[in-house]
Amino acid sequence: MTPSVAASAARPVSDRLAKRASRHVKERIIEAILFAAAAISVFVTLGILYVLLKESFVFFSQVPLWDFLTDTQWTPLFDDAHFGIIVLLSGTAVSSFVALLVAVPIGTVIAIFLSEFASPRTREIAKPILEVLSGIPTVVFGFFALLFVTPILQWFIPSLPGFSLLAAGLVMGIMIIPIVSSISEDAMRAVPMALREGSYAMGATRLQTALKVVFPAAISGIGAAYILGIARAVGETMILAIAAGMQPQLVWNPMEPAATITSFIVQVALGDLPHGSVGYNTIFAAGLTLMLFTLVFNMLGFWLQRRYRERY
Amino acid sequence: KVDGSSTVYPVTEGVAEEFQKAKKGAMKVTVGISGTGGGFKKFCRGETDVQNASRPITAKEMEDCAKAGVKYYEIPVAFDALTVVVNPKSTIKQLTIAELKTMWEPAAQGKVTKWNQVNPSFPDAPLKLFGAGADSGTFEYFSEAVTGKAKSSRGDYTASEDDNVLVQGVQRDVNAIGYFGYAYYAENKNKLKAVAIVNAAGKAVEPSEAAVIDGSYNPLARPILIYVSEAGYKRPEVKEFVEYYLKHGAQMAKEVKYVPLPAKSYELSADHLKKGKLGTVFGGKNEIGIKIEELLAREAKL
Amino acid sequence: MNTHKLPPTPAKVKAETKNFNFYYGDFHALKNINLQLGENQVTALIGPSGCGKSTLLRSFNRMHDLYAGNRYEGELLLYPDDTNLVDPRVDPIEVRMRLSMVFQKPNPFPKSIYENVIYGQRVRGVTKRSVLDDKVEEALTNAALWNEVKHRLHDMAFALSGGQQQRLCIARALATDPEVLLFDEPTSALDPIATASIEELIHELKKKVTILIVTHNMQQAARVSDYTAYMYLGELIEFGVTDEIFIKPKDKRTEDYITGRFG
Amino acid sequence: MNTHKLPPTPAKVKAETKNFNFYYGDFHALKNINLQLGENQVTALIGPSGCGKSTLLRSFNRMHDLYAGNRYEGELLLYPDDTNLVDPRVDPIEVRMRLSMVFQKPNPFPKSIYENVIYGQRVRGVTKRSVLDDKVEEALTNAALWNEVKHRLHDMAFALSGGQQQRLCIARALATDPEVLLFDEPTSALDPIATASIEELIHELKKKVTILIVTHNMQQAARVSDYTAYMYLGELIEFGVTDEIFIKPKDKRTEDYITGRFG
Amino acid sequence: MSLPAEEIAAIRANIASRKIRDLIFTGIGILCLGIAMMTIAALFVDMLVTGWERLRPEFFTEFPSRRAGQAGILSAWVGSVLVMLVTAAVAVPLGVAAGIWLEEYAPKHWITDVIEININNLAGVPSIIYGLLALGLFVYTFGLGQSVRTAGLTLALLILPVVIVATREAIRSIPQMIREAAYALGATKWQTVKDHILPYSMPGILTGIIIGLSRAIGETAPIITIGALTFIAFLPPAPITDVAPYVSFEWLKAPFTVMPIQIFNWTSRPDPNFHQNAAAAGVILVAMTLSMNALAIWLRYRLRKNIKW
Ligand SMILES: Nc1ncnc2c1ncn2[C@@H]1O[C@H](COP(=O)(O)OP(=O)(O)OP(=O)(O)O)[C@@H](O)[C@H]1O
Ligand SMILES: Nc1ncnc2c1ncn2[C@@H]1O[C@H](COP(=O)(O)OP(=O)(O)OP(=O)(O)O)[C@@H](O)[C@H]1O
Ligand SMILES: [Mg+2]
Ligand SMILES: [Mg+2]
Repeated sequence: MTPSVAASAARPVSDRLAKRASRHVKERIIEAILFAAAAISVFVTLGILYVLLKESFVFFSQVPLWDFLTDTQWTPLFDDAHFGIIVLLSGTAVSSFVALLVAVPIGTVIAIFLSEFASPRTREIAKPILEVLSGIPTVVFGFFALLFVTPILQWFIPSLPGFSLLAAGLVMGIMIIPIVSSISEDAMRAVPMALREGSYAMGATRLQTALKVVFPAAISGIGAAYILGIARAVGETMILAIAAGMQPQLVWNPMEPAATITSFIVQVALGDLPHGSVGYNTIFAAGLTLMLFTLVFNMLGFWLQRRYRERY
Repeated sequence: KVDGSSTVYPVTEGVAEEFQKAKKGAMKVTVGISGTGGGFKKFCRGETDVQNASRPITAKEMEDCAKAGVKYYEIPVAFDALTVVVNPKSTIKQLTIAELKTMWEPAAQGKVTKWNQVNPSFPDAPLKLFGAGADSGTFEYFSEAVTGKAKSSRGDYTASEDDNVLVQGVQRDVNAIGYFGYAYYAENKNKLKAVAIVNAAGKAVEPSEAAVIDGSYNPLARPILIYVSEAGYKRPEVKEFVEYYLKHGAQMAKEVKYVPLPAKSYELSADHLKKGKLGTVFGGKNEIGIKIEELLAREAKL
Repeated sequence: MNTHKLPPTPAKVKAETKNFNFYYGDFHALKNINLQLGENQVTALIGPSGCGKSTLLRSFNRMHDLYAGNRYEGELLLYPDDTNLVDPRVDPIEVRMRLSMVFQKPNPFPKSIYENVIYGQRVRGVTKRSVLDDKVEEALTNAALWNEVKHRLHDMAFALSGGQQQRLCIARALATDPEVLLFDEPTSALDPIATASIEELIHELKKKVTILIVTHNMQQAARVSDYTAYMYLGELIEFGVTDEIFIKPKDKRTEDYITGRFG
Repeated sequence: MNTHKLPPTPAKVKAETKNFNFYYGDFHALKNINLQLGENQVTALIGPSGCGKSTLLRSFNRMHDLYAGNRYEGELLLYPDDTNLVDPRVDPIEVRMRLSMVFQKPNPFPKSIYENVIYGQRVRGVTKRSVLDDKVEEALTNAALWNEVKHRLHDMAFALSGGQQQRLCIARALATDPEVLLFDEPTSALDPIATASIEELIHELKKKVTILIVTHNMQQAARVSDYTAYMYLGELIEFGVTDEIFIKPKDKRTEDYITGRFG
Repeated sequence: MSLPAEEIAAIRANIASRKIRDLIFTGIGILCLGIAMMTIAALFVDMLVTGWERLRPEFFTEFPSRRAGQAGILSAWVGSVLVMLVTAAVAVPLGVAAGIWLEEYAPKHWITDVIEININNLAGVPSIIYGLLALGLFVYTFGLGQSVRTAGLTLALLILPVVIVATREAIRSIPQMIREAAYALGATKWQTVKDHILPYSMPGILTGIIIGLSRAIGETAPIITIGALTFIAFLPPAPITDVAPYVSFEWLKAPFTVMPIQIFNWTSRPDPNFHQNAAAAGVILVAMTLSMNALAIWLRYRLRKNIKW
């Protein structure tokens, strides 16, 4: 069992591997560079937080946090200033809700249709065209909402005011469709064929296979798509600034005009307000609130994905 | 480098365009729209040479400029008439400042929701308000002029940074009333109706160039200005630009539907520049209902 | 070409291919197959990799319809009603409701055990709880899985071991009361113990249904089947009673394969 | 436990595992394996699915290092220099340069045939064209593929048939001058003709290198190997000269497996 | 187990009733797709009709002007192109490198989790907040000025998450066996990445880049915040000069404007003729986005042809 070491015809190992040390260093350096690239995203977040916190700090030294959270009026720029963020949050919530009400069902149906029903050709053509939707400047969408969608809606609902969360939300929803549909479709197509074959072999129709097998199997990816859609809706700015009316009031009815966090920020950031005033600093406090909300959403999404990681 | 208010932008743009053409592109002018506030921030850091302002510099901004050692010339370039408009189908013809106050004061919020609450002779119809965004100089000026206190306004109206959006709003709703710069009314005369405003002298005056010049459109007319930094003015190209501005500003203002100042005013400003008279005549506050003559008088005193 | 009649043994014919050909696009994967399946018998399909075993099996429940470019030719008849399974006028869903399939790798749905078994019924629109409950118990009992899972019917199917998952897939297939069961190498992903239990199960099942099974494993074919068909390069080379095929194959190629000269 | 010495036949020992254990996280996949590979011999690893054949084979070139949570224990020695291949201080890249692997499914890179073969050299930093050209010809010739592809070396590798792709992968492995070649079911995705050509190739190759091959196919093991090891549930049950193992296995489990009583 | 005729009839009826739902769903699917497509079409046609008169060659070669009829988008489209160049040059290497690290290198521990959550989070941060960040960081802290490079950097940060996510997805779709094959030949991690992972994931990465850029090219708010100009009647210095070394990066520091700002500005002008200009510029912007998408499809198709697993 002892090997005859002496009779070694083998080549010396060491010189085949002469470059080993330098190779090792090179690998390390590259890894460090790649890591740095990934870490940059963290610095961006830190940078954003720093900017927001710094100014919010000034803001909260003048406005009690309690008022910020509980006041039901938002008039920071008025003489009689109130700082109830809940007002803007309600606008953001309602408009995002309307947007999701449009984007989630339509986006999901499109995803199912493209993944399970349409021919590969249709899919290859339809997907990129849809993606154009998310590339159209939001200013254009804003005017589309105001000048095109609102009149149509008013035709159905005569009492609808000229500016409303409904019109803005609808258009926002349409803009978000490709985010939902594209990512969900990818997720559904990643479901192994074996599962589909299993379902068809049981005599299921396409729709049954799609809804009962493919959709649940892809739920984690689809959930991620929804989360991204929500994040985009919550963060959308120009459409709301143009079509939603910028009227800071506590609303739960989408048929009314209202202001949202983002539309408020853009309004103030571009306005005539002197920098350094409390009014100006409100945008940082509002921005911070928004950041925290998106953060919560994303953590939730992350956790959900972990939990229901595709296990097929 | 010019930056600042989008209200002043059209005038400055016109001047910049002609100036550049006159110089055959040898000099480069850029104009931005950061808003009066954003513009002043840059201006007081010495980043821009000329600042477009739809309101006079504030005390805070004066302080910032002083800290950074930025001194400036103040040059009024035109007057803007804030125009109150209603839907063409509306029966409203004229309004008093008191009526406007009833509509717009903070106490009206949620309470004054019908036209006949403003004046019993007005129709029993819902009142739909449209106005400038609370961050704008227009809003500040209007609220002060109407309620006597800057930024004192009700909050339940449709606001927009973009006056075209307001035009759309008023145009679509019979019961709407709104206010914005004269230019937007002038371009949309077929879609909107201007309301005559009863001035201090008790006369109802419709907004027009003549009315602004003779001071009868009052108190909703306001000056728009540019600020030129002293350091910038020392550079020949800025100097030439400002001189060009003074020479052609009136014509440009007219083209974009603002009310140009009398020639005397521009001469006066040129004089200030020559003599190096820095500073502002407004003392860090917005002032309401200032008339052209008054402004000139003050300018002369500086 | 060569027709392979069912050897004159007890069985009635349950299904039959007549000059059956299949094409993957341009590729002629099955060449003129003539084969009969005896009712309540187990027929094994053997042959080297790539010879077309899976292709033939999957033709029986029209799996190839799911992919573009595939073409059937000839007849694939199901008795007693003489339905030609591959006739384009016959709805593939109808075919799949009558013939069930179990795949090589267990492929349970990402649902509970209960929902997996009941899937075929759900798909048919059955909603009555009591019917479904009975069906689940019956199918799982027939698949020899009931005792192991009866207390955790609502756990996810993934929690089961590989062998249990495969039995679950069999239960799922049984729960639709198929006339024919198709198995494509059902044990190749399983360990020996799980394999033994599935083979035993097949023995039980043939009392109720007709079975066609593809296997790579000659020993398995010998153990479980009544009839064996040997395929090679898309052709059916030899077909007969299992014992005869394994003891004295008529074709040289069959013999080579069975004795392990290649494959 | 039971040590399996190399039976007293001609061979020198090229590699050896000593009390080798392997863990996938908590799962103890290989239990105390003691096995010797004779130089220029073919050793076959057989056993039912999931017994750990692939796991052992992949340990030889530290493939498990690619995934977190895996753990080696014991020694895996390569002679003549007594390197312990699984020693954490030994660079896995060094190990992989000395032992090459061919996978179950042909996995050429989506590059040209030429680039596929030469990849091992490129990785080592060889750039001289003439050296590379020579290497390509040599490796393809040894893999019995040169004549078929010499005129289209710059075509994409996918243009080749399955069997050709697998031979390309073998050529790719050979082009690095490995001391040991590891095959994990190299023919299970191939048709009989391609399989036969690869088996023949293995016969040729063993003149130059030591070979360890995992196979599911007992006939193949019998045909190509000099020694055979039978594994079951992570343990090495029996090891010996192939002919002896197949004719009179000492262990009951080996016998059951070989005679097809299960598996 | 014979099947009486009526039983078969029952099966058929059952199938028919289920197939109707298939049909209905197909209808709904086409309808939904239609809604989305119609929106694009309506938008585009509406702008085209409004802006048609202004879509003349001069429109591309004129600088902005106070006279709507003479105004053009020369400085805007050149600015957009230059800003996109910077954005791509920054976001692509950074995003791809980050994606590679996350997929191929990242150890499974909390730092990785933090980075992952963080990237998802950045994807949802409103663009205007990036503008605020850029103003504080690039303009004031780094003193980069209100220049092409500042805008490029800002938009690069904005689309970084998109590029990262696309890269990760593309890398994930490469079968493990390709990696194993490379490692088995003695490749190091970086060699595997450089020779295999990167080239094979290129189609997917490209898609992500294009989607990111089409988003960036339409962004308004952050660019205004950092101070893009609206009137600028000259072009940045040309990148190629006639004196050695023949390339110049002065353009990076130049002031600029971009298409969405021009549109934004025009839409807010009182003179309705400017609205025509805005529509015309909108058509061009959408056309730019469309052609980028077309390019992506084509490239994806070209590259995928050579990659099969
Ligand atoms: N989707 C397909 N498109 C084209 N050819 C295919 C396709 N599927 C299989 N083939 C080819 O058809 C032939 C028969 O394949 P099939 O899968 O039926 O073989 P098999 O006998 O089941 O083999 P195995 O034992 O490996 O499962 C093979 O040559 C295969 O390459
Ligand atoms: N990545 C992994 N993590 C955890 N367990 C694993 C992993 N890979 C394999 N195993 C388990 O290790 C055992 C041995 O697997 P291995 O792949 O070595 O078997 P094998 O003998 O090659 O089987 P086959 O013939 O099916 O290829 C099996 O029980 C398997 O489930
Ligand atoms: Mg098969
Ligand atoms: Mg294996």
